[in-house]
Amino acid sequence: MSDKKKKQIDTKPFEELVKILEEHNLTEASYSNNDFSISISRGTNTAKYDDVARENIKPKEDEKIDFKNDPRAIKSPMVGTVYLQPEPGANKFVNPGDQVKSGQTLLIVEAMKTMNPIESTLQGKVIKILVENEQAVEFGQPLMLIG
Amino acid sequence: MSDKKKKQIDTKPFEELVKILEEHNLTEASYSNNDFSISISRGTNTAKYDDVARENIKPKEDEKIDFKNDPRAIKSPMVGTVYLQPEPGANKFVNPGDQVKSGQTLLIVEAMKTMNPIESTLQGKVIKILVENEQAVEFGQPLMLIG
Amino acid sequence: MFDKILIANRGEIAVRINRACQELGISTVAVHSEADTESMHVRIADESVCIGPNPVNKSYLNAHAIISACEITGAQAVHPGYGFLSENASFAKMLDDHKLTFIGPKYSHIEMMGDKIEAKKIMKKFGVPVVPGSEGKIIDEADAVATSEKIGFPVLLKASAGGGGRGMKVVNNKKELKSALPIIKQEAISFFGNDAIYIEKFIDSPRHIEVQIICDTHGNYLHLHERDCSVQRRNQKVLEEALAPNIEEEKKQDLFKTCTNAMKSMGYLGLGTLEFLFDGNEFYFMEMNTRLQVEHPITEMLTRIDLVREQICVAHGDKIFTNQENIKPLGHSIECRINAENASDFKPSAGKIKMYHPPAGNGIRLDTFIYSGYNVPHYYDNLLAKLITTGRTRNHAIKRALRALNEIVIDGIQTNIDLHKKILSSPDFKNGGVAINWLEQNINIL
Amino acid sequence: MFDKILIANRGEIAVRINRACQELGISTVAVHSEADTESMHVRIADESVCIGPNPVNKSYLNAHAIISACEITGAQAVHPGYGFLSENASFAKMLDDHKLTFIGPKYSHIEMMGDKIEAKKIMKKFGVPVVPGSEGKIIDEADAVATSEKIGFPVLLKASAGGGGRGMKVVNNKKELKSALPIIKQEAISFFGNDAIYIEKFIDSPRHIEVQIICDTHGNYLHLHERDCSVQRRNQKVLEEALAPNIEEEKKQDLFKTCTNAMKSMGYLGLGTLEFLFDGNEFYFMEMNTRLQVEHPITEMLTRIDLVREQICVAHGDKIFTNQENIKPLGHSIECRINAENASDFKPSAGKIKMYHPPAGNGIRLDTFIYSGYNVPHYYDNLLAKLITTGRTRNHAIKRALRALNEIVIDGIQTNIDLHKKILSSPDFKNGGVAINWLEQNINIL
Repeated sequence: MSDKKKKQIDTKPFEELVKILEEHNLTEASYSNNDFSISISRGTNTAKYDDVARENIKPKEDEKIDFKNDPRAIKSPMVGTVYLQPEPGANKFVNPGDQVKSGQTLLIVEAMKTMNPIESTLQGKVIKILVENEQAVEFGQPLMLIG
Repeated sequence: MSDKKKKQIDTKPFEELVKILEEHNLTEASYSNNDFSISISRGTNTAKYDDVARENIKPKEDEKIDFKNDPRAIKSPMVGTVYLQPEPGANKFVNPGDQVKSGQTLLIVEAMKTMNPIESTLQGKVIKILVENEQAVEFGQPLMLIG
Repeated sequence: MFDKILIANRGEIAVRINRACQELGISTVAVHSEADTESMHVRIADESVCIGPNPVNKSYLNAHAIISACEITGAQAVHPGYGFLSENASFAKMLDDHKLTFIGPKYSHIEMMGDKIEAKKIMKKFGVPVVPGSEGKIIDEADAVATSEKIGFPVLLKASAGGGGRGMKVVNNKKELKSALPIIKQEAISFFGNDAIYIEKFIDSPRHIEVQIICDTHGNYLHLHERDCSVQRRNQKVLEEALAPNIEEEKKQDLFKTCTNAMKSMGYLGLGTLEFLFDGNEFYFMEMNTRLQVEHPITEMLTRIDLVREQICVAHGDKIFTNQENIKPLGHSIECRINAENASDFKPSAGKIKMYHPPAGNGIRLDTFIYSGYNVPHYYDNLLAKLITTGRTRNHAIKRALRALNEIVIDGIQTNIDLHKKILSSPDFKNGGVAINWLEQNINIL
Repeated sequence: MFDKILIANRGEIAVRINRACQELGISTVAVHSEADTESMHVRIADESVCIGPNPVNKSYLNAHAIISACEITGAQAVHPGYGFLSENASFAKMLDDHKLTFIGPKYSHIEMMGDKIEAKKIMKKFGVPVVPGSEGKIIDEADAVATSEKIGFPVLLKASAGGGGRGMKVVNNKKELKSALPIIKQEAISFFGNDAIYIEKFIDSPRHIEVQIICDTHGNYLHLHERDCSVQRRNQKVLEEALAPNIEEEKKQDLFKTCTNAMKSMGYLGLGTLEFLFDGNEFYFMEMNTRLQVEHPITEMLTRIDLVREQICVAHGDKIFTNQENIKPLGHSIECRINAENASDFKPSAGKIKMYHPPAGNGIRLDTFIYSGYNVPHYYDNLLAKLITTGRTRNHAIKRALRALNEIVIDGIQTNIDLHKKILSSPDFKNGGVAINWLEQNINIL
């Protein structure tokens, strides 16, 4: 019985905290002192246009962005078309698992009929090739992971 | 009793933290020292139209609403003009400090040339008369506080 | 001009009227129920008066409270909008008694047109085409046959006391008429205790075409062309357009002339709409609305005349600024009524609008009262917004409406935006001239 | 018609162009910098391509990246909007070389009008009025006096190599001219090492009036009347209106005729704007913009012609759907450029828009790309929105603009909304016809 009492939640501080949350338009709040600690959170009430627009207008393809902030990513410095081998029928410049040096050509991006060799800025193993041969890429699009 | 005190939330640090949050346009803030710790977060910066509109369009007169939810308020059952005395020059129906009974006439609301005596629905002392003689009132507007 | 007008309405139309007043330099008084304290029409008005609790009969239909609100604010005129007290003759009379201007027609005309049978008789007298039928009750079978043949089959047999779909039958020829007549008579007696039978021309799949008129006190009785409001569900207009596609210009012009002549004969004042059924290249008068219509913006877009502004001006006794020759509708305009409703069962959807982002750009007008964070109350009409798109051609207006419907964001409550997209994308609608039963018959296959 | 167009711009104009494409059934490709990933023009396009980092020279001015984006998406044409590459002849030429259509004039015309001195010479040749002045450099005092008397005082003495306000002097009569000439000559030598002096008519407080033209490949050279863009601050247009108040109709018509004749002589294609100074009842050609103007919507509102739609159509080789006789501007339209800027120091104000609620209703158009929650980047132009209000009369359009400016909510960043209210409320503006220096001279007392 005394045990039960201990596990009973004192709802009063919650009510107070919720009041604070609402008054100040917060989504999370926590408080603790020597004797107890309490925290509450509430999913945001106002959807951001970001979310709403994504649903209502059209989703951006997320794959493109996935590795954008990955430090292992080699990103395209230009808009164009990717070629993974020097010429049709030739071997790929690199394959997953290959060890590459900084400065080594990883692939070609063709832009306005010009072939632009893309050199590795990193040293390490080719973890993943994120693009396919002849795929169109935009500026900043991750091409490979090296690490 | 000591227990009660401990579980009470001190709202002061929250208010201070919220101020910091707003001033610097933050979404999260936390603070702790030896005795207590506190943290808050706010998911979105998006102000509600309510707030924005109030600033940008025009403020509603707050006085009207102040006592709207006060259980001691006698509210106007109609739109009209208030008369605090039965006829010009006569004494007021009631004065602050008077003891009133339920059913006793407190004032008159004139609407469409008709005099409507407003009777008290409460018993007690007239705490405050919230309207002036010949003042226009809207539906639900607090007229007097009785308690 | 008036110094101050009280707007006895709520929602998008109260906002619309408030804007017209602002543009005329007239102060405004909003009235509202308790639930509408935070409503846009209250926020944008110069003054506001709470006139009662949430139920409409105690607030927006409370004539006494509204007149009291005029008295305490000093408003000189009342704009009733549509619905609520807008076609209430006794309210208009009360205002008159209180030396307040009712922004609408004379109350005698409201009363006259409020009685639908009386309205038809009067219009017929003025030469407006009505549904052909027997003058009074049918005497006997021979009379029924003669009347029907005069009108032309199919005809509708109607118990004069009937209603709710009972005591009515469509007959396609003399034989059917003869066998149906005694049955309907019997039904009329047993259900309604009255064997009086009328005969009316049966109009199967008509279109709903209406004519907008405006009249002043200076002898001007003008029409602002027509609207096609055939896209309906349960007798509720869903989408309207102007001008009406696929109707001969000459036919329309004849109708306009008849309508304005009738208005002249009546000595009508202000805005009015004559509603017609259109079938087999003929118009049949149904009723006249003696007020501003929900769908008035499409007419504004084509004629570039601000109807609410002009309505206020003529109520004040001013002359209409233009004449019939100068009213030249240009382009095509479509109004989509965006309702808060469930897409499948069409039940109203109330609640908080989390996010509202309107469409915009060339040819787009959006009349609404909602905003991000607004709580749509469940007490009132579920019309959230009217999207009005105007283009050079009908096809252009349709394309524009579709792109605007793709842009609009109303998040948090359900709406009929998808239904509008389906209607606008359907080949039937694109062809133009669907009948009033088209939407209900096709709603599941659009 | 084109299947797919790439829109080489951002902000409100990219959104505007995207809408026109949607209404024409053309797929769109948005291009954007890294900062603009969440921008509205990216969201509403059918496809998008990131073309570079945030600085404009690496993204929106990156012709190679834009052409590559055409190649990978299969876009057949590029709409450049205004600013950025819109008046870049070599970009237009590059597109041509890549068999892509530049939605604008021929690159030779862009080049021709890009050289402002050359443009004046050509226009003068075509009979367009330019600021009168000496044909070449002044030979001696006698020549200076003769030229000035021919032009009429006051005149401006200008060192041909001058700039930045140096080597320029206004003289009001022969005496002043004689004493100023040697001083200016001396200044010209000491500052610019060249004593060549020109003389030009001095235009003190002119108005900025511009003529919108549109031409197709079928021999149509039409004008869409004029705009008055005199409300400026630091040579930036702040507020524009159409038509221009207080100018004789005949004077305007003569100008239009001269302009369309010049376009015919050039064989011009697409949209173009001839900008004039207007002073003492005379027009003086300044320059021609060979692109869509920011303020094009006011012309759209009055003529009801969708300029962007028509621009795309004529670039595709289509014929303009209408003719000069049928272009009849109706009413009055005002555009307020709503900028993100500090009200006192006019510095751009970037940051998050907490709440955006646009004005709406009859006669309101708002072209924008912002939304609640959008973060205005500091890299680009500070134009947030264009509020376009149209009314029956100039006064009506002004009233409408004021009520719309009272309705609009842009919270979180600073804007020039209050400045617009002050301009629209000022007696000078209401009278109509303020000069280009009016706003700067009066900005602190409005």
